[in-house]
This record gives sequence, C-alpha cells and structure tokens, in this order.
Amino acid sequence: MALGYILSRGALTLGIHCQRACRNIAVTQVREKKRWMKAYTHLMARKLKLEGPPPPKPRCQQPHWDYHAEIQAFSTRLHENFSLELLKTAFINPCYLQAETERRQALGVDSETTALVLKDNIQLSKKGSGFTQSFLTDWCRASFPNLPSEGVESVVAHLTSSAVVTYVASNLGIEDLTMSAEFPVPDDVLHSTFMAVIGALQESSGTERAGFFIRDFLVTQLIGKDLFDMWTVVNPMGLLVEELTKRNVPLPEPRLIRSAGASTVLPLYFVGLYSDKKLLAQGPGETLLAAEEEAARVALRRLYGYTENRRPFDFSPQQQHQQPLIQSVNSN
Amino acid sequence: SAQGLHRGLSWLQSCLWRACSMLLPKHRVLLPAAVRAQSSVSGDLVPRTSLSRPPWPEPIAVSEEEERSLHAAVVSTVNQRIHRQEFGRLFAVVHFAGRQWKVTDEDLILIENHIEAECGERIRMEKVLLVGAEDFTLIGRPLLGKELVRIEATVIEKTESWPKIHMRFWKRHRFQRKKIIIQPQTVLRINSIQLAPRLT
Amino acid sequence: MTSRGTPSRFLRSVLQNGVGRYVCQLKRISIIFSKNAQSSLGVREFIEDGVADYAMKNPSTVVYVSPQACRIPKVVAEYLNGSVREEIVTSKTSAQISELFTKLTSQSGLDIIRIRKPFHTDNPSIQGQWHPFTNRPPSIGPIGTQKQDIE
Amino acid sequence: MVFLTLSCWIRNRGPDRYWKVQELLQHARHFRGRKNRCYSLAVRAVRRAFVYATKGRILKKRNMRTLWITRIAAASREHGMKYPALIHNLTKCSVQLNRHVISDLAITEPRSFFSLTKLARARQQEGFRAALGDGKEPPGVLSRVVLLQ
Repeated sequence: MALGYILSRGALTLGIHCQRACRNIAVTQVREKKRWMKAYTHLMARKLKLEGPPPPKPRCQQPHWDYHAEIQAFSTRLHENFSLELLKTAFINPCYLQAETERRQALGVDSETTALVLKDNIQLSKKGSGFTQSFLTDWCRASFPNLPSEGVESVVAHLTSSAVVTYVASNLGIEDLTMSAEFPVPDDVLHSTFMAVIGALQESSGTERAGFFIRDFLVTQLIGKDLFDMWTVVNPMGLLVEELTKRNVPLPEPRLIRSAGASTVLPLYFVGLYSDKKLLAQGPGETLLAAEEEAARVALRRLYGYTENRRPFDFSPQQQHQQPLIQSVNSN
Repeated sequence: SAQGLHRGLSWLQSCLWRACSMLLPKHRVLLPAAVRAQSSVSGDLVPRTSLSRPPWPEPIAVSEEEERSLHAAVVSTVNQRIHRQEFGRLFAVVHFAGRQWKVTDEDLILIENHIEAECGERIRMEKVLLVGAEDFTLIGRPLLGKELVRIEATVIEKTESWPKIHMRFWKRHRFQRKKIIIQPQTVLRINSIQLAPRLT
Repeated sequence: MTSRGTPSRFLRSVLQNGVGRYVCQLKRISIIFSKNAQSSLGVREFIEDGVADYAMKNPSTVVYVSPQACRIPKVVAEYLNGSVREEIVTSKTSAQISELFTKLTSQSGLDIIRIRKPFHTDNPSIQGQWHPFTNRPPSIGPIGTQKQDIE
Repeated sequence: MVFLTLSCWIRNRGPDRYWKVQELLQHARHFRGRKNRCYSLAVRAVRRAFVYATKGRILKKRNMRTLWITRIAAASREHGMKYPALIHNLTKCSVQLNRHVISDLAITEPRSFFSLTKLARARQQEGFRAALGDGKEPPGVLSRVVLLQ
C-alpha cells in the first residue's frame, strides 16, 4: 500500500512538474493554442456581470492627458481666439476649489506652502449667462418680430434649459475639461461651465464673436423644432382670439370643411377657421375639438411667422469668410 | 404652346401656382362645349369609332399672343417675388454623384464615394434640375442656369460604410466565395439655396 | 451581415455640424507602440517623419505618443461625442498609418453601422404633404352628421 | 536554449474551434429555432442569409423603382393623366427628373407635381395638334374614314 502510495505520489509530482515545465515553455517558446482563453473570457464576463461595470473615471485621471494642450486644441477647434488664461479660469468650478482645498488639508500639507492660487468661474458664468439671455432674446425678436414676449421667453428658456445646454456642452468636449468635485459632472455644473466659456469668449474676443458662437452652437438646436414643443399653450383658441382682437380682425369662426369615416373608429375631420369670410387656417383631427385646436395652432403659427416653410435661419459664416467665396465665384 | 415658344431657352420657368389656378376653370368650361359640338355634327353619318375620330379629346387651340402675354405675366410675377424675397423655404433637386437628391436648407445627404474636397470645405452644386417654393416652381430643361440658383454644401464627414458581406454560393458545385465590401462614404450638409431674380 | 441581424441608425451629425461652422470631431489621438518590437516598425517610422506634420496640420487634435512594452501597437482616437475607437496597426507601413490618421480625422465618431436612408431632412415638405383632400375642390353643403355640434 | 523535444511531448489537440464557432453563431443569434445555437444547423442558415442579403441589395434597387412607378402612376391618375403619358411627355420636354424625385414630389410637394403634370399635358396637346395637322387629309391619300363610307 505504502509503496503504491509513494509511487502514485511520485507520478503526481512528476506530472505537475511536467505541466509546470510545459507552461513555462508555452510562455517562452511554444506558440500554443490559447486554450485557457475561453475559460478566462467567461470568467471575466461573469465577473463583470456580478460586479457591474467599474465606476467612470474622469478623463484627466486617465493616461495621456495634457491639460494645457487640450485647452489650446479646444480653442482652435472652435475657430475662436480665447485668451487661454480666461479659458482655464472658466473651467474651474467653485465646487472643485472647495474639494481640492479640503483634500490638501486632509493630506496634512502646510496650507501656506501649497495654497491654491486659482480663481473660480462664478463671475464669468454670470456674465456669460446674462449675455446669452440677452443675445438670444434679441435674436428671437429679430427673427420672429410677431412673436409675443411669452413666446420669446419660452423659446429662450428652452435654449438655455439645462437639457439643451448640457447636451451641447458634452458634445463639444467640455465635460472632459471641466474641473468639478464630482464625476460624472452634474448637469448644473456643466451648465455653468458652458456659460463661463461664453463669458470668457466675450471677454477675450468681443461681443460679436460670442454672438456668433451662440448662434452656431445653441441656436442650431432650434432646427426641426416646433414652436409649441417649446411653448406650452393650453388653450390655443383663446390665444388666437386675443391676438386677433389685438389686430382688429374679426373673430375666427370654426367651420367643418371636410370629414371622412365619421362612423368608423378612425374618423377624420378638417376644421377651417374663417375670419371675415376668409380662410385663416385649417387643421385635421380625430375629433372636432382636436381638429379645432389644431387649426388654431396652425393659425397661430402663421400669425407668428413660425410655420414649417418659413425662411430658414441665416447661419452663413462671418464676413471675413464670406469675402473670398464671392471673389472666387466672380472669377468663375 | 409654352414649349414651342421657349424651345430656344435652356430652361423655362413653368408655373406660378396662382396664375395656373386662375387658368384652370377656363379649360374646364371649354372642354365639354367642344366635345358636345363635335358629337352633334358627326353623330349621324359615320359611326363613332376610333377610326372616325382620333381617340384623344380634341385639343384646345390657344392663340399665340395669349400664350405669350400669359408667359410674360407669370415671369414678371415670379421675378418680383424673388426680388422682394417673398418666398419662404426653398427646395431644390440637384444631380450629384450620379443621383438626384431633393434637398432643402440644413439637410444631410450621404454619398457613396469620397469627393475631392476636404472636410469643412464648402462646395457649390451646379446641376440644379428644379427649384421650388410654396408658390412657384422653376423647372429646368434639363438644368437651371448657374446665375439663377446657387446651392452650397459643406463636406462634414468622410467615412466608410459598414462592412457588407458579398457572398456567392452554388449548390452542389462546391463553390462558395465570401468577400467583405467596405465603401468610402461622404456626408454633405446643404448650407443654403439662393435665388436671383434673373428669370427671362 | 444581413440587414435584419445588424444594428442600424439614421443619418445624423453631431450638434448640427456644418450648419454654422465646421468643427473637427476628433479631439485626441494617442499612439501606443513598443520601442523595439518588430510589429511596431512602421509606427516608429511614422513617428519619425509623419507625426509632427500631422500635429502641425491639425491643431485642433491633441496627439499623444507613448512608448510602452507591448506587442500590438494601437491608435486610440477619441471623438467629441465621447466615443473611442481603437485601431490596431500591427506591422503596418508608415504610409498606411498616415492614411489611417486622415481617415480617423475626417470621421465624426458616430457608430459605423448600417445607415437606413442616405438622406436626412428636418423639413420634409415645403408645400404641405399630400393627403386625400389636397386636390379636391372644397365641398359645398352640409358635411357629416355632427355639424351642429361645432356651431 | 531551445527545448524542441519537450514541446513535442505535448499532445497536439488540433485547433480551438470555439472562436470560429462563436464568430459564426453571432450572425445567427436572431434566427428562430435550434439554428440560433447549434453550429451545424447555423452554418447553412447563415450562408443562406448572406446570399440572400447579397441578392437583396441588387433586388432592392429594382423593387424601389417599381414602387416609385406605382406611386407616380397613382398620383398622376389624380390629375387625369396616365403614367406612360406623363413620363413620355416630360422626357419630350427634356425634363430629366428621375422617378425617385418625381414620386417624392408627388408626396411631399403636391403643387410642384401638379405643375409637372400640367407641363406634360401641354406637351401632349401640342403633340396631338402636330399629329392632326390642320384637320385636312393630306392630298393624294384616301383616308380610311372615306373607305368606310
């Protein structure tokens, strides 16, 4: 028995020894099929499933990050002449400053030797958001002269809303550059950073360039948007009546123009709004009330000049770009 | 007719909507009268077959002066509209990269090849077949003049298509070929469609 | 790659690019290569003569070059919309790599999957879409049964 | 030092087919039945799917053209023209819009399409007038109408 045990033991150790040798050789010499790969992949997949994906890491803590170069590339990418100091200030949020000083204090470093000499972006952000508000309001008034002030306000509010601005900012790569205490960057921090970037641009290149910046990146978000997606009007008929009385036009009279399939599950009605025996607008709907409301909305859009086939916004590039184009055409 | 008059021109504006709709009732009134007159005359002697009379309705003769004055009216109205910029959004049909595209401002089109312009460059599309607004349509025969319309586009992306698999297989012949095709593609953004009041 | 079995999208652009101004979508590109491996010979050659030119020509892109002990040299491109593309450049020549760089620069970072339609428009109809009543003359006389309700 | 003998001791177990199988199965994951998980069934199904996809890319062009023609035919009937007459007369007017664009116009820009049909109609009338001449029989020819009488 004992002999057998020793023999088997010896065989086992020999086998293990052999395997070890083989493994060693596989690493150094043999180009083997990686048969362990399947098990390893499965293990990693199971681990990922159990633990969930790792928490996101800010880009500045990942390898390959040069803050100055990134800032420079940011300003040339947008074809703007930012002053880099201002731009760097614009990306520093107060929450980051607070977190950083706390971290340094916790580390026990002498606060005088390593004091933070950074300004935060509160002022720039305030300036930027004020400018954005005023520019967008002016722009709206200029492009839609008939739109009432509530409409203008709601359009501007939509454009400066957190959702739109955050979407724009994250698609411009501002999220990577933002210095924030938390990661992923919260929406309000991103919003204030974007406004601060606009403020920095206004300070470094002037109001006109900042206006073009807003036009190119914020106003373009209006493309394909309907007026009443941004401006919630509960009672369009009441608003229409109000508008018409303001303009001394006789009140609208709804008339059923067309109907189809009235007794089916999918009825269709067309309601026309007549004012002084002239057709203002017509709108379809599944019920008479819905059709009437739709017609009122169509009439309002027409009054305010926000129909779908209005003239497209002018997004042509600035004058210095425009000149060579015209010359080249003339030479042709 | 319109075609006879303007055959010399390379392009022709076809129709102002309002002018045409004013014309429409006239035709409607003329047509039944003509048919009735004809049927009463030829009804007795010859049986009405396709041989006794051509199968199409009797064409309505429009005198040449009338035609010409109408044409002038339409052209001047459209020209005035273009001059006063009294049109909303424009759409156009351009011939580009072997295809025809109906485009309007701020559109994206995808072309199945690379073009010579770099990303970010503006190009001008010159083969314009049709330009339309809500109230009028200019139809080229076949193209509209370069000085009349100007369509600009920006190259925004030069990319490649998703890998398409080209597979051929003949059964019972031990023949099977598999090839992966990746095609270069270009994305264009239409920037502007401009019209000049130079209709003749 | 059948069309049912693959993901698809519609034609898009990032942030309405090209409407106002054109923004190059590649924000940074990093080259990971080995200093002495045979497979990164072409990459080393490219770094000697091509990278500086590329960086000069594209100031809006940050280029990182990092030598590491690795067998497979890689090019990692990051786009403005947050997508990251890794391209393996094992035993590619310098010319091929520079071609790859121009390709990555001119792309927009959206997924390369099947695109359903080769056009995209936000205003499909300018004169109003056709519906069965478009070319009908306006009807005269009472319509339907519910006309009384509305007046 | 190279131990060639030692490496030869290892039993050669052939290729690891797992990855090849997975690569193919990933194209078959949306199939119905056992062929979305059994390799030997999936192989044929995937090959057939690829062949169909290849042929379908060619067929799509053909089908789209017939679809456009159907749409134009339906739209031109509304304006009292027939499809062949419309297309023929537009070609005669040297309007080179293709069927894709014309069917698009018929759907999204009904007014433009109406003016196109009007153009075709005018060209048709002109053609008829030219065919009829001034209404008289040409000299020296007995018309069929006379023979019938």
